[in-house]
Amino acid sequence: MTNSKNNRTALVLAGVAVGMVGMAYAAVPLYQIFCQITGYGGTTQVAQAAERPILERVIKVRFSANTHRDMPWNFRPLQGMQRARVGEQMLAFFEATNTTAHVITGTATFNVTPHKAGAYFSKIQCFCFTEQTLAPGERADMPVTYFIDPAIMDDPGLDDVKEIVLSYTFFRSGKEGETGESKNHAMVAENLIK
Amino acid sequence: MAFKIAATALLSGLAWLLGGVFMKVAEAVTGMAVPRQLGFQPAATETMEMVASFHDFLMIIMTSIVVLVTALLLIIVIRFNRKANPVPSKTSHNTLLEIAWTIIPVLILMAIAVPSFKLLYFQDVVPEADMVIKATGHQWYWTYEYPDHGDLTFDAIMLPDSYYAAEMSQDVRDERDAVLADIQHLLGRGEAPEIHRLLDTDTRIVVPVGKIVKVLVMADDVIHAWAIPSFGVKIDAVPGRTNEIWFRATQIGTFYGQCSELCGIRHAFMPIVVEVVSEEDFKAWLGRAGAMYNTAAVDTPVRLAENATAQ
Amino acid sequence: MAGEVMHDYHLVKPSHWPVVSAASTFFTALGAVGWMHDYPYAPYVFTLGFLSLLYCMASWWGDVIAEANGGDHTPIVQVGLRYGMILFIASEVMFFVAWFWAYFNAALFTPDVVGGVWPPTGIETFDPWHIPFINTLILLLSGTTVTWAHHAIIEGDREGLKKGLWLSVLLGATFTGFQAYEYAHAAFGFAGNIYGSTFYMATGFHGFHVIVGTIFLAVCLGRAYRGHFTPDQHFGLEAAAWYWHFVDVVWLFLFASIYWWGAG
Amino acid sequence: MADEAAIEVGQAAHHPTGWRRWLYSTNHKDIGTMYLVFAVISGLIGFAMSIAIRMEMMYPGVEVLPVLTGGDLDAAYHLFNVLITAHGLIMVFFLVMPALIGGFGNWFLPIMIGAPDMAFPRMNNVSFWLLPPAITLLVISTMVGGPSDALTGVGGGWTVYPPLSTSGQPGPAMDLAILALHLAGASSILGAVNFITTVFNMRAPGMTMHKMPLFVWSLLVTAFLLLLAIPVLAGAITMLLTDRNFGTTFFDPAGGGDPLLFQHLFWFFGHPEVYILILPGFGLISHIISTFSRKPIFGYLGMAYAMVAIGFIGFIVWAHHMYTVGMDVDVKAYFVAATMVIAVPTGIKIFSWIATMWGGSIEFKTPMLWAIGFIFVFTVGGVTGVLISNAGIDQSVHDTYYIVAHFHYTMSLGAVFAIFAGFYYWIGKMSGRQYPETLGKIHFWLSFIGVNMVFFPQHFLGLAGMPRRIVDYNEVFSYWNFWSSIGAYISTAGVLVFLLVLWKTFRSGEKCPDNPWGEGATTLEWTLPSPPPFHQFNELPKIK
Repeated sequence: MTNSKNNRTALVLAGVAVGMVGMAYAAVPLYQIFCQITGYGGTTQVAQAAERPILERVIKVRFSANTHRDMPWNFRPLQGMQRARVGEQMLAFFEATNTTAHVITGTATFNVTPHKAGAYFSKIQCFCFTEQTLAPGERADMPVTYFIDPAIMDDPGLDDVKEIVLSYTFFRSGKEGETGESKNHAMVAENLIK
Repeated sequence: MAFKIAATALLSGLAWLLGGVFMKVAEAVTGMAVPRQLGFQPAATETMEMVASFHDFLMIIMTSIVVLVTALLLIIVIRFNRKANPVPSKTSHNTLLEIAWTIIPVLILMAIAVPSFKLLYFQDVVPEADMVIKATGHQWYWTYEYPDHGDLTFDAIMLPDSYYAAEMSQDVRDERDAVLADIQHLLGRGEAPEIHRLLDTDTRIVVPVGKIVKVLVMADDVIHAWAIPSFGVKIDAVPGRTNEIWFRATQIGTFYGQCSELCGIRHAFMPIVVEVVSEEDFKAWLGRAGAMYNTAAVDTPVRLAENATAQ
Repeated sequence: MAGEVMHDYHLVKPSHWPVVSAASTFFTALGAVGWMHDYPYAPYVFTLGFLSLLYCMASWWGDVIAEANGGDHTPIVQVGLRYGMILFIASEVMFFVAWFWAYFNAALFTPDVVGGVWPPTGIETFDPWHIPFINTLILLLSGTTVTWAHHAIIEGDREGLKKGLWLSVLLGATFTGFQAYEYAHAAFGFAGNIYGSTFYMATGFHGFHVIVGTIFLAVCLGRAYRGHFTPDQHFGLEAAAWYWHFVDVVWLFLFASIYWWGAG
Repeated sequence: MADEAAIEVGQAAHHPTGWRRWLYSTNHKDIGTMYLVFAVISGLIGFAMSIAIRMEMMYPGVEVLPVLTGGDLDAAYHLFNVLITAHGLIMVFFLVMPALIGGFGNWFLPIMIGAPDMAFPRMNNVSFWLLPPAITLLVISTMVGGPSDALTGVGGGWTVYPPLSTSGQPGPAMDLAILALHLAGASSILGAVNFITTVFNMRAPGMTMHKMPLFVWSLLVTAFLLLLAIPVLAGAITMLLTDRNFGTTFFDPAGGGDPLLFQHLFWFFGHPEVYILILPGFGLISHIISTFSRKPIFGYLGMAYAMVAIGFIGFIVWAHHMYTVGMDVDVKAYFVAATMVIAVPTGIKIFSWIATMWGGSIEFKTPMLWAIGFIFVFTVGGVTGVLISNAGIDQSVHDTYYIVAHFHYTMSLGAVFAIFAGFYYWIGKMSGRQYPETLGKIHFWLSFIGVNMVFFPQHFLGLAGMPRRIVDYNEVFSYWNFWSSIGAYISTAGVLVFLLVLWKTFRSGEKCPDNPWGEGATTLEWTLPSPPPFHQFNELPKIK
């Protein structure tokens, strides 16, 4: 009695396990379809240039360059403002100078305002995707190729956007511990003296 | 409109009762609080006017509710104390009443929501800007940049308390006079500016009146907040994130604000000063400021950075 | 005010374990902070506090087990214990909400600093269909073995109970072993990068729960050998099973969102 | 006596004496008493800090705190930040929560539902005993390095936003504060499990959910909020801890983290937390109003479900604390709408209290004064809450004294008034000795006048633009700051009277009868002797 019941349980359990493996594998293509539809997972956000229409609507793009406290570079945009037609591929330059006597590596993060426009601002190429290293005194031009996604036209919430600001902030790529205690103490001390 | 008049009357009455002073908007404004102030600082932008009138509207509702509750409490105290009413009623339900005090607040809230959303969307949807200023918060001062006007960059550091002392050493006096002379020179004024303890900085942001100014706000260490009460603007300066806010000053004058997010030991000492001037004065200021603040261009060879393609 | 107890609730005897546990927690916390800031002797304070805390837990729960065997756990008390366990698990779920929140905040709104894509550039993620998938199967299987053990005791089948628990404990330990192996061979660290931070915090916290759950099951196994648990009264086992299922379900979410979806 | 007989029977050699009675306690009333004593002590510490703050703020210039720092100005500025931080944490975690939930909750929740004790008496004790270590860690934190080795204590505000709480406070002080919160949080979670289980499992026969006293309802909702909100805080501060010490980058943008993530997590806890602080007060006030009006609660079900609604909405409005962080306008609009909805159940409560009193035969004993005072101050705090729920206007008052005034009207006045109301209502029951009526009334009036004077003018300061958390202010803000500080001194007089009340009550208080309040007091605690026997309800009461 107990034995046959146990056997039945074991069978059911085995069935459940097999079923789950099967479902798991089936989920992979399902997930890919989901991603293609929703654009989740960062897989489909870059449109093909050929497919992309260039529209009449013009949006002003401004540039802003910032550095974090621990990052001693000079960092600035090289152009004031660009007028980008929606869908048009644009190229902008930033410039960073390492004014210190050390080799310094940094990474940049970007930020679009108004924040709601971020989803429609696509970068094709950007210095921000990789770490940048500058030798003492070295100066580098940092290009970014971008376009404004024509899908912006379909979002009524974005109709009021006439102007977009693209800001980059450079952080020093700290080796571990470098951003730790001692340095902060030094910073506080420095500020207190000031 | 009727609300606004009533609210103003109510507030003035209150002010009079409490011996407060009510500011009349003057010609060249000093945008800061006054002693015994009861309400907002006078509005110097359309946003702040909307905030103020929305506040007045809310004040009517809020005061009515508080007065209603207080009146009911007083009636209860008088009519339903043990002497006046020895035998309590046993009522514990009244469906109509309960529905009423659920529905009526909902209606009131809906009435509030309409102007609230109107204000919110007016304030938060940034119009096309005539010029941009970048404000970066540091422990404990602000750096301002005028990206539309060349490489104009300057720090704004609070003037120390010693500048306001009744008696000061000659050194301090000289130092203060030099700072004031700089401000005076930049603004092209005939006299040294009036300064206010904890509110004035060694440099001032200067903007033209009637122009839409967009301020990009960020920080490079901890969170700060950039605020000018009489413009109705306040936005956090968050490291690694750029926020934006806008204003269009409707009045010429000097407007004061303070850092509005706890940012450490000297949080109280990083004020914000905006000087609103006429269009011509602004152009003149740009010329003088360019000469004074511009950093020399660096002249080194340039290479191209590594550029990755989006994945 | 009748003197005699006319109800079935359990009025617990005074106990020194709560206050000693609290004191141990204090020294553990103090020692931990001291250790993190390199104060002398702090590691000893921490270790002492922590060991004392473990001792308190063991003794405290030992008391509970003794009370259970002594007949203090009437049916209504057992209902109370069930509520307690469910609520405790609910609060644990909210703990994981915090880690998932952090994870999705980074994964859905990935900053450029880490490459603007998820997983970040330069992060070599684990193949979800390798060890993580094996671990998924292990946990799912252990969920079934725990259920086996549970049903066995309901049927009064003590041998089945032991077998089910043995298997569950072994599967749990295997999971932890695999997880440790995976951590040891990870191509990214805990520090310096949001991917590593969210990954290790969420999976590590889960791993900690697996270890706790395994110990919980092992204790039940030990009790099974001592002849504890009856078909009518085996709440300790049930609580361990619930906890284990909770750990299991959390893993499914971790697997689906971090290992699989997050593998890019 | 009856309970001695109980010991004879041997059902519980549960009644140890001396220090063991307290340290090893498994008795809900003894544990409740310890919570109350703890709350009074930490409340006095937190109150002393607030007086130090008001002394500094009485006049412009920084002149009081440098006395404590030996003239070092930066140390004085930092001390100010430490004071506001510690004041907030102590009042929230070590005064209001222990008093209302741990103290009154422990004492009266089991009695009110006709239970002999809490569901997990031993766990109840550890809930209490985690608090003294927690506050001790917080106190130690004020003695070790914060922003630097020389500047001790945490100066990051009770909200401990990173990066100020990470790179801004590298010293061990912040870590100690974090672990203090962990311990207090663990205490609360265990307490919440205990309360909910007790309510669900230990109601006397006939005590259905819809017959439960409102104080029990309020604690039930509160316990759920604790159970679901505190772990999120614990998660957030754990990430803070690893960011600080183990190099993770949850909140560090340089490593891909997001400082705003912390704010979201914090307020996801923090907003329910403010309801955790006030809901038990709601329940308590209902009882007092009903007792002294000699009328049953008006709209009982509405009252109970209003609290449930408030608790639920509390979880979906958190970002209204973050209107100025640069959120998308549509998100703000959602949070505005959701937040305003809270006014509806809150209004139901206020009006139901008034309707309970309406037609009543009210006796204005001290607890009733506090309860009516509560309704007034909570109404004021409530309407300003509606104002600041509007993101458009919050942009002008966010992080100003207006906010300080608002949350003190609800917390410092609201919750603390509820605590005092509960104290006067129940002290006779708890101690067997009644408080001195006249002194109690003096205490109320001094406090009522004092705290209104402290916080009402702060609305003006806030509107005028005075930021909160600043150690020094321009002279234009002097007038109202001065009066605010005067109010604080009047409240100090109130606190002194309260200490006198305590002393008088225990030294020469009249013997309190079983039910000192007469026919209006209908809950079960009034059927027991004052003080109740060590174990009540050995035979469970039957309800109706």
